[in-house]
Amino acid sequence: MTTTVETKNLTMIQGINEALRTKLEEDDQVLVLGQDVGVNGGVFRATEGLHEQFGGERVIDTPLAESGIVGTSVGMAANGFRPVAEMQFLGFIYPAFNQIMTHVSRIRQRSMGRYTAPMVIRAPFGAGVRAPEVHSDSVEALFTHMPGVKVVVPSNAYDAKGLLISAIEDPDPVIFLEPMRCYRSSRTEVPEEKYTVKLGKAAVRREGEDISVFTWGAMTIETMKAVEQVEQEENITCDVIDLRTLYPMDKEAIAASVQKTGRALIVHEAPATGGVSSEVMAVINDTSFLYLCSPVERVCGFDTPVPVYSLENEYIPSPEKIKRAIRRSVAF
Amino acid sequence: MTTTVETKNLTMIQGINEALRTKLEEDDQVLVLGQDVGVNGGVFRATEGLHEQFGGERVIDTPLAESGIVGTSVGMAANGFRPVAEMQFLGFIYPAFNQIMTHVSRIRQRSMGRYTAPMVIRAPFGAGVRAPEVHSDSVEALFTHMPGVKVVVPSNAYDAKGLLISAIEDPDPVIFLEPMRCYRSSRTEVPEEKYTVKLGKAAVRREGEDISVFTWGAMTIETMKAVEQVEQEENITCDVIDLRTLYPMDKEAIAASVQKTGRALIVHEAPATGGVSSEVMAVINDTSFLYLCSPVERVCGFDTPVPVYSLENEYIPSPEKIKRAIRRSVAF
Amino acid sequence: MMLDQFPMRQILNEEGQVIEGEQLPFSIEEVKRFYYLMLRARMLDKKSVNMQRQGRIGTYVQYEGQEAAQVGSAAALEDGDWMFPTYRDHAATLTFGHSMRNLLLNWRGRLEGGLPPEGVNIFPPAIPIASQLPHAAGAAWAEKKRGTDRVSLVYFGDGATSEGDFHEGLNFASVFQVPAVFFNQNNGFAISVPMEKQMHAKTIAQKGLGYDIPCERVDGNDITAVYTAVKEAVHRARSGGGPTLLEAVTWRYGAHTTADDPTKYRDQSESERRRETMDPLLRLERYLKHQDAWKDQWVSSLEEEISAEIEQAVEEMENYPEADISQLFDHVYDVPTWTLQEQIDEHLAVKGRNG
Amino acid sequence: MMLDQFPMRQILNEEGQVIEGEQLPFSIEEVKRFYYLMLRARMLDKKSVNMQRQGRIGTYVQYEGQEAAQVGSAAALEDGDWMFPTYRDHAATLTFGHSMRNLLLNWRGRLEGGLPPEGVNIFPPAIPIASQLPHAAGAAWAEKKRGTDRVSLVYFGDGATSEGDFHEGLNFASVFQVPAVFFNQNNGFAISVPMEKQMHAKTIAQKGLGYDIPCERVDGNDITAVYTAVKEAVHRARSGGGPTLLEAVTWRYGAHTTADDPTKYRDQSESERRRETMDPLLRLERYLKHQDAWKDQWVSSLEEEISAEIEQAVEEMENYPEADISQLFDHVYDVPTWTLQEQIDEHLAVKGRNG
Ligand SMILES: Cc1ncc(C[n+]2csc(CCOP(=O)(O)OP(=O)(O)O)c2C)c(N)n1
Ligand SMILES: Cc1ncc(C[n+]2csc(CCOP(=O)(O)OP(=O)(O)O)c2C)c(N)n1
Ligand SMILES: [Mg+2]
Ligand SMILES: [Mg+2]
Repeated sequence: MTTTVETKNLTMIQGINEALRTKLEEDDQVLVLGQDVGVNGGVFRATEGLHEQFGGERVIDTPLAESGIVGTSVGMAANGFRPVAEMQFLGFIYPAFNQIMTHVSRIRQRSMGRYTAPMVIRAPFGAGVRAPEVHSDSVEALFTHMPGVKVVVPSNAYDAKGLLISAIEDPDPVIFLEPMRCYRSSRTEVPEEKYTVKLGKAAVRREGEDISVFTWGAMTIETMKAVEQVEQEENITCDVIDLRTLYPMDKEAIAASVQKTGRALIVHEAPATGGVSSEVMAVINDTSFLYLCSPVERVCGFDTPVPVYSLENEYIPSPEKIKRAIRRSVAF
Repeated sequence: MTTTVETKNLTMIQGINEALRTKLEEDDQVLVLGQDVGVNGGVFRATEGLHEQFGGERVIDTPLAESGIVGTSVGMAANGFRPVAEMQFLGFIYPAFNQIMTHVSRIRQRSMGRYTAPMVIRAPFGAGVRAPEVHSDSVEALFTHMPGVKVVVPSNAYDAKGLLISAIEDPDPVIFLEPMRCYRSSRTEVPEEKYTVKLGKAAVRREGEDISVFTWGAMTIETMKAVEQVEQEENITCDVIDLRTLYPMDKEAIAASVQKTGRALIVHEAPATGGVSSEVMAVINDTSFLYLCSPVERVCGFDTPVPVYSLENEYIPSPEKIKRAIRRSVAF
Repeated sequence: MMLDQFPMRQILNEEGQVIEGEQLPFSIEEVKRFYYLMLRARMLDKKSVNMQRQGRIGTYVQYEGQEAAQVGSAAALEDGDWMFPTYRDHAATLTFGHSMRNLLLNWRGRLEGGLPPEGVNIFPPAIPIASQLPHAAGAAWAEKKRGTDRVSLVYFGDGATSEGDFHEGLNFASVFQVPAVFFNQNNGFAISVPMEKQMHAKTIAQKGLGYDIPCERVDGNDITAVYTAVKEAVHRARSGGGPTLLEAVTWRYGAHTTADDPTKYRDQSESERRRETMDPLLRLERYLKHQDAWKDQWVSSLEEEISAEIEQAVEEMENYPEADISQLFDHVYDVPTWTLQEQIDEHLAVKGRNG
Repeated sequence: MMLDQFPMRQILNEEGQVIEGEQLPFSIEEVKRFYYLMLRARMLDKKSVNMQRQGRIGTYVQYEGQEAAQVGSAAALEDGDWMFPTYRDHAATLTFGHSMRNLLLNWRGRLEGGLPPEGVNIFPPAIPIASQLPHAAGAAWAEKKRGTDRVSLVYFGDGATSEGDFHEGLNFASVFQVPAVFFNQNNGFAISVPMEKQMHAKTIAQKGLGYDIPCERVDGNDITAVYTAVKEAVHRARSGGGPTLLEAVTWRYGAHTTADDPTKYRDQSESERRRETMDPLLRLERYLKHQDAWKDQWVSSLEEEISAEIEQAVEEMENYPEADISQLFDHVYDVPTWTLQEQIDEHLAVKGRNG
């Protein structure tokens, strides 16, 4: 039996827009709120057309106050709605940190399950689009260390739509991080109809034998480049695993790959120290110690802020650096 | 030649009080500010007597607003002062997160060195004193992943005094985390005069052969208990390393110990996933891969909030759990 | 200037007399009911302080002196409305229908302390100061979106007005004109910090001017004034008139918590003076006496009744099963993540072996 | 109500005439100086927009229309005072002595953009909205502690007033009575969000009432009114009178930034209308014409002079050495930590091999 699925060739930002539209259509309790998400359609156009279609009661321009956005969303979520709040950039989520840390993530437990916060906080993040300071921060690690929330990072349109729908439907709060660099950098065939991509499952982007490379978000781009080059130039083949969900991480996928290749590299653009790479290393340590033929490598951002944009290309892990780490691991 | 040093037998909270007094006496630019730090002497008495001695212009009761405390401190620090700001509990630092993340840690770089923030943010933290929700959070990992700041955690009076003086004198901002459980749990001989303990250096609390146990703050208490027991009961001897500074970590001390014992365990009370333990594992991976005889173990808090106090003894890593992990590692 | 602009609304003065130009809109029975509710709250508070001293509960947060503010405001709500309390507002939550047993369990470090009876909408008390204000705005906004006439009532102290969330909560509430009542208990201190160090403003009511919402200052020790002001604000909210900021001027007689020593920062004889002059219960007693409606026997029978209720709750609290370890793990997520599940398994394994 | 309580202070009306009951406290030469400073700022803005279109600089933040507010306020400061700008306040920082070249470098993503000349106290422009208000309070507090008469002037937009840091900054400033002037440019929009959605208040000035500090609303397109109001506030601050909140009502003609399309959310013909009626430069032109003090030749010579200055700055900017990679690592810490040093070494090794 074959089924035909209507698909469209979409950018990631379009995939996100479709996910929001799908859920707004399907579920009256879903609300979209944030700065400039209404009439303007979002500074990246993620919410384009939604205000026209669903009106200002469901697609809401808010005052410029992240704690207020998240805090009122907690109240609305506890009282029956499913808010999807946008932080204009992840670097502006910090004023809402108290609300996320002490309420979004804890209200379920604090009330013994009486009140819950089935909400999604969306935020564009990461370097590479020549944005001003702070706009390009990659702080996924702040949330993977926060019990009570899940953390999701899509890297393409298909995943973005399916993961965002899953996130909105999830009973737990989800921090949904959208790599800005991927918003329009490529297109994917995306089914027109509703579908979901399960939270907590990684995707194998490429299969190989010599080393496992774990990454997510925009770093899948640099990683795929590097991996193609080492394959051509040096005949080293790599598993490339796009983790997609950073908490809870896909332990099985990590273990299976490392146990096959015996070597691992993690690539992310957040500062190395204390980054999510360390947690991937911990999972490898816990599951695959005896399989490791060389130390786990990581290629990450520096222990510096994301720089002003004249220097951001120096900051972002380059294919050169990734290749060097792969070679070092394989030669160990 | 011998020198006699006058010492006093002090609790950690007294050591902290002495460090503040020493620096307030020595340096006019040092200010102490926060909620209830003035007339009241601090809710834990860390600033007892300082308001009387130095007056309200230097030991300042502020409004109840963490972002305001840290934000005005940035302005004062950039304009020549050395503020020592108290967060009443680490769990109440979250409203100041934006100021710490985007200004305290970055003003030096953003201004190419013109403006700096040589300030200290002190905060009591950790479970074990039957405090209400949120008061007992251990979120050191939020700051070890924040380029531009240093993170220090003393575990006794001697270190507390010496490290706090170093922190106040340090040209970089320091997050100074004080384990509440250690405030009055024991006494140490502390020199009356000024001395410093260097940031970035761990302390070996016990020497052994079979496994290296890394910990900090109040978990040194549980760790020492466990280690004494396994030594007596099972003749397993342990290196116990109190890291004291979590960023930058003492790489040499970590490597030296693991390369001696071949095994490692990290104990901390923050949730396991994304905790600083992962970063210690990363350092071990990077420095000592070939020396490891078994997977690195960690005994940490659960991936849950610190619970209400009726359950906190279940939450805090117990000597039992530490012993089990030690045995598992040694038996591997 | 603002002190003139925001006079303290009173109906009953300290002597228990209706002040000139005002009328008391309550029958004797209603006043007696107020007295009963405040007495109940006060007796629970006293019992709790005693139990803390005896080590039967942990650190406790007193509210004695603030009963008129808390009871009067809570009594103005109706079933289905929402309440967002702080740690100090047990007189309010009790009045609104919280379970006495659960309120006591709160001071034993039990999660049940945050759990109101089914159908009673009370959030767990907010710990990070002022963080509950946006929640109240959000819950009220949800009611408005659904088209109900339910309102949110949120409690916070004078110190709380310094936090950013105070401002953001009020701003959101005013922009979206949600049915929320922001009820401030100005007891003059945030732990040791007196109002003059907390703000340059002379009143808290005036802070409402920046949001163009109705704001009023009331005598927080006059339950009749508090009830009336809150009822008006609630009514306005229900009928689409948006949020209100109320400042109830009051005083805590005791320490900030049982772990605090107020003599470090204030002269406690001021509390004694206030007990004798402006106490909320004393004021109703005086009123009832003026009306010849006070009988000592009535009070002693109330006291007996309440004592019995409290003893029963204490007993239930003390016989309540120990916290089960599952409470540590339950409800963190809808379903535990695998990391958490592994941690649970390890934990249970250790316990199985050793305990 | 608040609109009456906070009338918009004007000295020159839209026609360039001194309004009844006011006196213009400036000589013709001083007015000409204002005109020159605004023209300089406007020409730099126009040049920058053009260069952005040509790809010679990155995304750029326009301020055209807001010159009177920015220049008038900055001109009221004195050497040694402190300025805390946002990303949109280059007319202010330029006027206060920032380097034109460095301001241009800012739009090339260069750290030098945040670096003012030695001795000029300007913070790097704040990116997280409203986060600079506590800094301004802190820097002013430091001056007060040292007993100087220096003040802080801090810029922020209408949208910024919604953030918690707006509130906390003003509260600290008022409690400690620090010499700070909080200067709001109300240009009616926060990106696409109009003032009515940002706040329920009708004015921003009224937000000062909650802190019991002087607050005033001025016509932000009348540089003479802006200068006068700021001068008064600065004087009060210098002489121990504490902080002031000023609202300068203005308008940005263009987009939020060159990456924004204002037609998505507003009718841009409103900008055209305002250009012809209330433009800050046009107003001074009209005034000078009324005074017979306007010569076309004077303006063209100013334009020539400014053009030359701008061309020179552009040339310096374009010839400025590329950002050295060391800028990525320098000044994160006083001395790089070992982790950072290892990362630097690895980075340089990779570059050495491949580039
Ligand atoms: C964000 C935050 N900072 C600090 C604290 C510690 N703290 C608990 S109660 C309190 C004082 C609160 O004063 P107020 O708002 O006047 O309420 P009151 O206790 O007088 O009822 C403080 C500072 C906290 N709970 N939350
Ligand atoms: C904390 C924070 N949230 C969001 C943003 C994104 N952002 C940049 S400018 C802006 C609008 C600011 O409006 P306003 O304060 O009126 O100043 P204007 O741009 O009009 O000068 C927003 C939302 C930011 N920079 N910081
Ligand atoms: Mg109070
Ligand atoms: Mg604006």
